[in-house]
Amino acid sequence: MQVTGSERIVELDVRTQDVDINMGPQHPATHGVLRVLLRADGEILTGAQSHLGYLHRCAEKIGENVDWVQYLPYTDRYDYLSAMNNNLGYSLAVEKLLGQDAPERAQYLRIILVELNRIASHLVAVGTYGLDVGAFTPFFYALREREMLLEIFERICGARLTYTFIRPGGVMNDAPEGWFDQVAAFTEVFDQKWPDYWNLLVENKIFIERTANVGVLSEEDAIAWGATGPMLRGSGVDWDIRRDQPYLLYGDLDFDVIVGKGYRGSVGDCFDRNYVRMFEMVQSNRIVRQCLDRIREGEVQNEEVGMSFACPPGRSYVGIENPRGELGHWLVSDGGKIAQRCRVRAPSFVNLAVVEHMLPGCMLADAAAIIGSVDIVIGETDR
Amino acid sequence: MNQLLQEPTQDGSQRTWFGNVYSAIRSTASGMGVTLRHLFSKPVTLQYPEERPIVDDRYRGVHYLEQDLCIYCDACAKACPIDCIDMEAVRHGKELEWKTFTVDYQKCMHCELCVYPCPKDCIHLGQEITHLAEDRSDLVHELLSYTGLTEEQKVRIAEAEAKKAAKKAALAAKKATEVKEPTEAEDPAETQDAVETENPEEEQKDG
Amino acid sequence: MNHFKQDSGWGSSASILEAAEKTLASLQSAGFSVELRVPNLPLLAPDGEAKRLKKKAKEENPEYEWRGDSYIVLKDSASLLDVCRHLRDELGWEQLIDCTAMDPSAESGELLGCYQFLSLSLKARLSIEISISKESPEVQSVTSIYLTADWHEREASEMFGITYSGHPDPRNILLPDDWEGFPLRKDYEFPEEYHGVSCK
Amino acid sequence: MGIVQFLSDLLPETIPYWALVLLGAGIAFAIIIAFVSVVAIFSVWLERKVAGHIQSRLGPMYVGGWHGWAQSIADGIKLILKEDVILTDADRPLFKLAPCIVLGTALAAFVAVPFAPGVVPADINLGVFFIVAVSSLTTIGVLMAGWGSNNKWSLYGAMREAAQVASYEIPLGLSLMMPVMYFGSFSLSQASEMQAGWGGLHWYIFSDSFWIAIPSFVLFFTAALAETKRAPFDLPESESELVAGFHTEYSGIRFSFFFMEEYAAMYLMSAIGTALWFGGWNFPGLYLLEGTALFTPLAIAVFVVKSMFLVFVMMWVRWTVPRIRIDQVMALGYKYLTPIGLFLVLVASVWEYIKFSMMGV
Repeated sequence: MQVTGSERIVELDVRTQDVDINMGPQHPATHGVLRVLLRADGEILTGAQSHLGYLHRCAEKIGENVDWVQYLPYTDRYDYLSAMNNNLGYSLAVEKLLGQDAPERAQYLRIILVELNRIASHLVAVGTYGLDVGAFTPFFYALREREMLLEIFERICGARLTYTFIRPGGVMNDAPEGWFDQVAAFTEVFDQKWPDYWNLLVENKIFIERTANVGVLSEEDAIAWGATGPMLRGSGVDWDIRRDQPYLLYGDLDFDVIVGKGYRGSVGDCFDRNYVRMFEMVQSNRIVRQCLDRIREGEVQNEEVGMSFACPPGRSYVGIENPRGELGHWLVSDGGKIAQRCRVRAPSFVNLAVVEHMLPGCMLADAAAIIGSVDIVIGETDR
Repeated sequence: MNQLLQEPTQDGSQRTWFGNVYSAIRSTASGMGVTLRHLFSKPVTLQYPEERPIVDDRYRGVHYLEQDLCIYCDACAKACPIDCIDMEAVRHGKELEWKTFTVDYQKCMHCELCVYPCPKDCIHLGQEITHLAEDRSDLVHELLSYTGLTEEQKVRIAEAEAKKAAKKAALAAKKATEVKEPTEAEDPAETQDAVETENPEEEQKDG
Repeated sequence: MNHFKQDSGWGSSASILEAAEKTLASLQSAGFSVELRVPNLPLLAPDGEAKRLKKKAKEENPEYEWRGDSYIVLKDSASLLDVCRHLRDELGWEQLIDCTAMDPSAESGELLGCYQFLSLSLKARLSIEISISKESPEVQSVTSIYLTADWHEREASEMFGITYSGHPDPRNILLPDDWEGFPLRKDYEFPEEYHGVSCK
Repeated sequence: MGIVQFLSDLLPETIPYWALVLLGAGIAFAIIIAFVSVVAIFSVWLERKVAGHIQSRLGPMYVGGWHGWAQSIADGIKLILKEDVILTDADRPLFKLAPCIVLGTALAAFVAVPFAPGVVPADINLGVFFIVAVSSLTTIGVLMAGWGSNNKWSLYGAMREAAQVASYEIPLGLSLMMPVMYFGSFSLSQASEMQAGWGGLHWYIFSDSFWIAIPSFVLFFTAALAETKRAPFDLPESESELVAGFHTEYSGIRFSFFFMEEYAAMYLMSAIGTALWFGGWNFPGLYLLEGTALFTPLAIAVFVVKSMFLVFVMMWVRWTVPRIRIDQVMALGYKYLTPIGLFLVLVASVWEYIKFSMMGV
């Protein structure tokens, strides 16, 4: 007997009665309030359907009702694990409309902040992925290092999660005294701690068995489904906006784009996606070191851009490399102080779309592994 | 750089029967080594109610207001994306009789956007990190340390009024002498009362 | 020292314009009625423009001068599917990055549908807009060409009331199934209550 | 028949024998339930402290003062006082019976555990066999719980448990054959007595068969983890997949029964491991005290500490490794552990035969 779930065909030796299981909205493996309706034959899934919207907070509608700068705190809140990146994406889109630019020091500060934020976000991704496959301890080690990062963020902007720090035209504040030393100290500590995650989680035989060859997303599928970020690179596509369409000063910096190579299974499996995140943290650390060497004294805010302004009419789409993929802001201005349309292209939303087509044919336990490997933040899928 | 930071290589032996047994034992042992090392290392957590985290100067906690500096320009309330600041005062010439200045922490996002436009630099986000309330209405914080007029203000108002009266009297006296000339209809001080917002708001728009 | 000026920059109108012009020529030669809109303000604002703009915003001056990305307007929205197929198969725009719509104003009788494309091989971006009338908001679904349009179209459909004909699964995605009205339209009025729960 | 003998000496002879047996059984049961409760309470506290320190935390710190030693007592009191929720759609008889069966079988298996010379509730000469047979009965209770809860996640947990425990009976049984062959007895107390040589260090794991003892112990330990539903084999209650598995719908005292059973089963498996591989109550120098009043308490202490150490290792493993998928559990059981066990049985039997016939040991 065969059950079709999109193009995949599940073949079962013994067919029994299908059972519909409701995974979520309250379920430990759905990273928030995602609801996945699963149809299973025993332990093998034969169908899946995602239901979202439990955390919909009308971000796009709010964007049409508040000032350009007033929208900044709302950008923090769609992907709350990488708020700096969200701030940056929005700020760049507004800057493009304004035709203004950030000073050099602000740009380096922005790179340092978003890369540190990327490390923090990937630490949570890797740690919670450990939770999804049943290893609890790596999560605490990851949060321990993330705590250092949150202290760094707290020192520069006063908040630990929702920063509202990168703003159109620069950043809110200059770094306090000794802050760069703290960042440098973190980069050293992180390189020492990184092997712990590797030894404890990624190299573990059980982890490899649970992730290798599970949830394989082929290169063609990844592109067709619009997957971006680690999900796209995990499928073997060599694409990173930071390198291929550089924004800020990424063009001057030296870093490698990590692509999944199927070291433990086949290209595009859950192991590869996690592997890409693991090594992206190392690369981000490298970028931060380079920026620390290059940053010079100077202004951190473009004088032309204030806290309240009007943008000339026009459209701007800016996609940046968020930890989860391409975060796009499509802003339309009619020349006023408020956006006419504020569209957020959320990476988790797009990456999640393919999951219901990856699940059929997997085992029930793989559902947690696959959803975890996509690394969704529900605040972002639902906005 | 650490050896482990380099990329791994394809390991075909992992797929054989003996390779599986070997790698399972080896990786479990190395993982247990990591956990054993941490078992005897110092914990990093704080015992929260007794030990408090050291909060940085820039921390964005609960607001505090330097009431004497505030000029009731409403700039912070206008900058607030979620309209959680509510203020009310009566102007007596240059003096302010404060009625209320509240921040609704049910809404407040601690984004600090209210701090930047302040022309007098008098509203701040403080170091207090906890919001504890037994009722939703308790989350609407009153930032004022006093309401109504202080004795000093009363004195100053009285002085200003006396001055104004004297000026008026002088003006009237002047008017009386030059009856034919047209007079100003309104008092300059009263005009100021009527205008709610002042110049500083214009300033903040420039950044 | 300017990130907009970098040659390969995503934001440089040069790269976007170049890609758009090439695409336009190819689309035109394939017989589609398309039009290119290019911004007429300089990419980098001259000094003091911020002040001028602020003043202008106060005056509400609707002068037609704008900045940002150039985009292609597809005049015949019925040919959308063919254009997308042409873009993907002939010109190498592999990914549909975003597919959404906008409502310019409550008075206007049309909605704008916007499609953002990304080409991994060309390292370029492209934006295509179509106009959708508010009376009969119906567009072809591009899910058959770009699978990723599935959820994007569901979202645009519930937010703007656009019907995507040929969509495989036209359910609401973010809003409840029984939500009334289309929230991102400018004339949308927020409901007083939903299932007995006050929304104010 | 230690307790009955003791009672017949103590009480007047008019009391019939069956009454003595009943009374003895009652006393033994009371002692076991008290012991298991203490072990479970201590193990829960230990688990939380071990987990905490492994994860750079401290674990419970408040209740009772020193390192929160009274935390699990407080939790236990809370669980007893909590409302007992039974779903309206649940199969009530099964739902109510399941925790009792689960805990009862775990307690019953303690009957054959030798804590010290003579201190064994019932010295069964098929002790190993008895414990393996009785402890696997918990599966029935878990199945009842999963079915009776009328919850799909619970049912999944129960089915996984049934499949897993049934499969791992085989490697567990095979791994126990090696010490049984070495000692030539199924009795745990006899096995412990036979490891008394070398001043108390002639444990099976240090014996001339150590090269069989070590792999057989690893085999036993892995199978024991699976039998007791501990990570990496905690599929029946796998948190991130099945919410809480078969005990999702349980609360209050019934939940605490499942909780106690887990730790009782852990301790039981560790006790078997201690008795067969790690010399039971034997410890270097302990034989010097033989005959004194101190000997029996110390022997019990040695036995408990040794088995608690194995419990600690189980916890250590739990907080290190991820969880295996159900098909991999089956593959591990049938493709890896069972062949290894069969191979070891073959090698061990040849070795024991060689020892017996050539060297006459």
